Amino acid sequence: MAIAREAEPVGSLKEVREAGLDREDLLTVYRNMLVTRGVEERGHILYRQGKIPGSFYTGRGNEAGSVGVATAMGPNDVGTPLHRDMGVHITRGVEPWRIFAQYMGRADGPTKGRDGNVHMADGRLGLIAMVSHLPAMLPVAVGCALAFRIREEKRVAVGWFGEGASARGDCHEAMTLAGTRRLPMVFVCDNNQWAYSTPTHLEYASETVADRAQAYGFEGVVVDGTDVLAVYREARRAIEKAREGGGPTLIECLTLRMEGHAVHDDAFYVPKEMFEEWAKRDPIERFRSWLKDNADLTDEEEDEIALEIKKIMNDAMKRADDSPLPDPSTVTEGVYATPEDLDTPHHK
Amino acid sequence: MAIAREAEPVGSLKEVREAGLDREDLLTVYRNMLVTRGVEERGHILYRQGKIPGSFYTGRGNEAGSVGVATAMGPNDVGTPLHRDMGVHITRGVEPWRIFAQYMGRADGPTKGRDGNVHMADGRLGLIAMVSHLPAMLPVAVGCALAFRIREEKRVAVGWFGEGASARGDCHEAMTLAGTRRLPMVFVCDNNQWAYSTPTHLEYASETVADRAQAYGFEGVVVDGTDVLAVYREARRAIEKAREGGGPTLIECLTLRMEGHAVHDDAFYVPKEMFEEWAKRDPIERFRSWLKDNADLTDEEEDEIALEIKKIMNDAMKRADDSPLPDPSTVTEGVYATPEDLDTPHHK
Amino acid sequence: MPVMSYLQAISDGLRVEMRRDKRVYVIGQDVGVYGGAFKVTQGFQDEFGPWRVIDAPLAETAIVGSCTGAAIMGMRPVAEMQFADFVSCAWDHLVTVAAKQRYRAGTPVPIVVRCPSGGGFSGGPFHSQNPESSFAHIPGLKVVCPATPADAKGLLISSIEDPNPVLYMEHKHLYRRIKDEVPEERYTIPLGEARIHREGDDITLVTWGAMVYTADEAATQVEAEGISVELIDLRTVAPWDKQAVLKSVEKTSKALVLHEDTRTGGFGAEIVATITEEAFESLDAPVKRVTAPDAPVPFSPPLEKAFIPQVEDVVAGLKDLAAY
Amino acid sequence: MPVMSYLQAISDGLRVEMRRDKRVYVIGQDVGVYGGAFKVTQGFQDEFGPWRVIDAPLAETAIVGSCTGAAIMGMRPVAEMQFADFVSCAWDHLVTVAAKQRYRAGTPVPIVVRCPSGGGFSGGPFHSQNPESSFAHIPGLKVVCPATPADAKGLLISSIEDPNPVLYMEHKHLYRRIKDEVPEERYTIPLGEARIHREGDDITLVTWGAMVYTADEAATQVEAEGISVELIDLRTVAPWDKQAVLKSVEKTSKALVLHEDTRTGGFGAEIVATITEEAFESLDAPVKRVTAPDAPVPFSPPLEKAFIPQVEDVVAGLKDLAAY
Ligand SMILES: Cc1ncc(C[n+]2csc(CCOP(=O)(O)OP(=O)(O)O)c2C)c(N)n1
Ligand SMILES: Cc1ncc(C[n+]2csc(CCOP(=O)(O)OP(=O)(O)O)c2C)c(N)n1
Ligand SMILES: [Mg+2]
Ligand SMILES: [Mg+2]
Repeated sequence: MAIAREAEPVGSLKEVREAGLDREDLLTVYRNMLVTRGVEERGHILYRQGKIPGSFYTGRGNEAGSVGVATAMGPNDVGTPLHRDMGVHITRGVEPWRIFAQYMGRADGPTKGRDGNVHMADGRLGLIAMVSHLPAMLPVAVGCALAFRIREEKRVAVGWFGEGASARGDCHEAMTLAGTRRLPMVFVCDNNQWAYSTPTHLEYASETVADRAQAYGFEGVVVDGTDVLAVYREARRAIEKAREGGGPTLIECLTLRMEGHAVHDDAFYVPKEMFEEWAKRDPIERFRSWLKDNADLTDEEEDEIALEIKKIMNDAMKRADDSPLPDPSTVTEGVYATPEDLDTPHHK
Repeated sequence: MAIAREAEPVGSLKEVREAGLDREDLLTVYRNMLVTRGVEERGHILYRQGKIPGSFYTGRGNEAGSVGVATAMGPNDVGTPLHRDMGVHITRGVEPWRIFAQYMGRADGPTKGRDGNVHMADGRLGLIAMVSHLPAMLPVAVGCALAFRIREEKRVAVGWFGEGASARGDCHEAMTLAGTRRLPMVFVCDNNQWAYSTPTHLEYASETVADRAQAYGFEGVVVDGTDVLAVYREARRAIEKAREGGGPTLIECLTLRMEGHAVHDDAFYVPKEMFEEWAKRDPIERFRSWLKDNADLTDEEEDEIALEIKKIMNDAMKRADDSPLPDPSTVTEGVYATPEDLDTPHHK
Repeated sequence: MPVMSYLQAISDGLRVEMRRDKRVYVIGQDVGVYGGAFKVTQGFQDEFGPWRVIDAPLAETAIVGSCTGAAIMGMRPVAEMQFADFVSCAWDHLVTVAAKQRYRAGTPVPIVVRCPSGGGFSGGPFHSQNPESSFAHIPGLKVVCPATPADAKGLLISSIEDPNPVLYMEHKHLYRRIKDEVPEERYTIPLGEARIHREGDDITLVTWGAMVYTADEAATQVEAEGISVELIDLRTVAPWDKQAVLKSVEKTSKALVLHEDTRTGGFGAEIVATITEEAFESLDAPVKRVTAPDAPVPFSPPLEKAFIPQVEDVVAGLKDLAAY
Repeated sequence: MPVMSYLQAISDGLRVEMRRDKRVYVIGQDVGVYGGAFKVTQGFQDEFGPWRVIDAPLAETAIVGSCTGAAIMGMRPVAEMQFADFVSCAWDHLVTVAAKQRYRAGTPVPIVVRCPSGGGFSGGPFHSQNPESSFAHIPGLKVVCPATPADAKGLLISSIEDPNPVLYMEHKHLYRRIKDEVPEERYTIPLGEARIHREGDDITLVTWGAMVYTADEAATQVEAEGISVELIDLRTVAPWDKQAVLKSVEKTSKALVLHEDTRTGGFGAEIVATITEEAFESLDAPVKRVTAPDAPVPFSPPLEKAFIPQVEDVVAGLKDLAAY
């Protein structure tokens, strides 16, 4: 018995306008999706060139989910995006060169080489850096929502989690606290159908992840995670509901992880047909055709945007590569915060 | 929207016979409930006499829940009862004098004075001693069920938890593993409507705890936790379903914690009317009248049983009081197990 | 100056800080209507309302983890564990997120986790533990263990003010037993500064928490036999006041470390190791540890007494050292 | 004798034991079809079937906690953590239930938790940690840290046989880098017995895990300068072989303890403290520690190199001691 609501796909430009996006916004969404993929594709190249130490993860297939939700967030809303959510960082305005610097362990990455991959965030953009342990950031996101509730601010916290990570206790405790206190919180499940090599039926036994929302006293919605506009619309609805005191929502964005778990993984365990089927639903391709059909995206515009992004990428890689490696003598610096660290607008 | 099934109350003797209990069984259930309450009432007296160190907890109001479920368990089934589940220990055959010895920290208590209260169990009776941390025993119970599944034994594990403790991650992880693997497991929620001073709406935001079962892919049932026969019937149904490969069930036994959280707590925060209302549904009184109305319990029988139990209690308290305090020189003994410890039927 | 119990001093410190700074709030099980299992927050909900004194579900990771999020949003949360033992349920959050966020991401996490710790009243294996050593090993966390009412108040306020995650271990056995003068106004005591509880010349005795009183009694006993003990109350275990200890050992040449936690890998080992490394030439005897043995905390009184270090154990240790 | 990598030896030990004893099963994330993140259980599900090689949900408490239940029912479970770092998510279960059940309730809990630990390949703060010290402090747990392929196999089999909860720390940096002869048949190596990796007279160097190789290289370097090092590989950290260490220190009069985990409250402190307490009269110099500094493990190669103890750090320490 499915309990969660299934979101409708988005149709016309009119509908989208009603949802709050004008043509310029739509092109920004399109750019953000392209930059998201561009950063990860370039990262892949850098990795193969041996410029990225450690491992390397991407969110291919999740560009609509991550960009769609981030687009719906207000400037003062906050979030805890994960390893498939590069689009959130991009949409919130993280400069690509800093991401490359992060990948390469350089001093100018958001974590100054202390952490790698997407384990980063720019706090000024309302994001909090993820840890590896999944889904350990959900209780943190709920704490942000609690702060907003205590201070009676009209702000919302968004917490991401994978369908696999939904099995761990942190997910349950976070949803329990958010549900009992009706906090201004939106839970976003990046359901990419695999947790490393583990299929969904070994991760959860409900029909959908969103079905679980009722266990916490709020609404669950399943949305096509390759349809950026549907994701946007549902996220916006949930965020505005939370903002107005309506409590949490769980949005499950269904997609497929289009690559291995990380760069070393060829995903032999994913049926080939599954990849083929979902390749047809590539979020960027889908949105591009939608723009052509519904918002008069011209070939010239398309080329222009492609060029623009190519340039951003090339400049960013160059600038990142110019960033120095961190100075080893700083290895013990900053383990403890000092009172000056609290000298931020947040901490007044 | 309530999702869980609401169990019907039990009616006639015929119905009960069909559920597998003959008159002798019914009197045994009655005796076990009386012994359960008797042990806790005497414990209370011993506590006030200063004979029980530390704190003291009882399960008054939960005698039907604990005895009802334990009565439905097969001899080779196992369980992890909690601090309100004295009835499980009694029904499985723990001798009352050993419980008093446990309360008083004596050498003959099941934990030999190493632990107190109901933090005890006799492994030979298929029970595993609880820890304080709630609900940390649920993953352990699920592990028992997993062992049965691996070995293809027709045995069932029963795991208890409070409605308050359902908020913690361990509950979620245990149910997730049991649900995805359809293990022979029955989850029993002692819903006594309070977690210390905390009311249910601050502990969970679903309508019932049983509603949550669907989030884990199995059935939830709410049963009147003061109706021992209804509890028995539902527990038996769930246990036999699990035994036959039907996977887990969550049974929520609704009752009221009829005393404070522990002996020091006067429960000022529980509305008086609530106590009054639930006092009318005292599980032992209810069952006594049922037995009179449906199974011809005579006054003589009743008196005989009362006397019998009084004698058991008095003998048990005396025997326990004769048990020595543990020898302080043994304080470091048994921290680590030796290979001989594994020389049990389980470990062959 | 008013006289307060250790418990009242904690309560007072918290109240003072909540009145001064509206970013401070309390969250924990039964902290609201009930006033907390030990009544530290009794009356707080009436004064500060239900959104600054928050009854939480039975979910320690949600409690502490949400404090981290709120702290990052500018609040100054104080979480209450019902017993210190239950902080094990928030271990992952504390060591994985709270401890490392400043180093990794530059994000300070100013939270306090109040942990009613320690044994001595037959609380058994799960209501008696002293988990400070486990946390003191984790870079990024601070651990505070006050022994006196005045320290309890001043260190609590400092912990709330501190921009880092602080585990504040309040010893339950001191709650109502220990009373002393406590300044009425707000004041702070710096984290990382030890206190000389008693001056002496022959042996340095380092301890913290409830063991300060055990140590003091032992010191009084051996004084009668002409052994002069310098008793250092560390007050905070992470960071700990290495300089104060080394300075004292340079004077006395002998040292005993006492703690209520179990021995192997307990924080006493760190103190002994540091003394050995950095004051080796001053030492006239091996540094000694008196601690609980390597076992869970037993429930039954004779076992618990054999478990928790007693005055006579410390006396024996001091005499051994004096005779060395 | 066949030559095996450290990883193959672990795999082999597990396979041998699973073939011999059908109570042994494996549970963890991706251990089945995928063969485990590091491929330790590659091919196992084909051989032993899906109910003895169990793909678990992403839920470490369920994984380890269920092992405890199954162990009490007579099984011999082996849990795999995908990285040792994630064992923090099962901390409460391990310290609260598994560690204390034998003492409290007489119930042995024979489980093994395999923890791929250690850094050296830019794994960053959450894929590089060495959590052995945290667990070695908890009475009731055992902690095993093999350094060689032969030890990896023998100690794994002993861990499975042991009637207690054992954390088996397998160092990822040794997985494919270290190869050696490993007996084909089943054999055990007792927990708690150190191994003299290298005999020597001047300084005792105590370490375990991947640091054995760092230590050995350092010992070779200083040998050229006439400093003879006795290198002890502890092999198990809880229990640890105090006698072997003390015996060596009595001979050499000097000791250095080396570990990859961070310094304050790391297990090195326990070893230094014990040497000081029990071999004080033998010591000609302060016992020294070389460890990682008190910080999370950084990701970027120059930082990580500055973090993990290097051969030159150990050489410097040994020279200091020799010159003392
Ligand atoms: C607590 C914890 N255990 C194990 C891991 C190792 N791990 C990293 S990603 C992953 C799979 C996560 O699956 P899902 O939540 O679906 O996210 P996805 O990677 O598919 O986006 C696992 C097991 C982890 N990061 N955290
Ligand atoms: C992890 C954990 N946190 C806190 C406690 C302290 N505590 C003991 S009982 C209790 C309330 C439990 O409520 P519930 O689960 O409903 O069980 P009840 O006592 O009502 O039967 C609390 C908070 C605990 N035992 N374990
Ligand atoms: Mg996934
Ligand atoms: Mg309850």
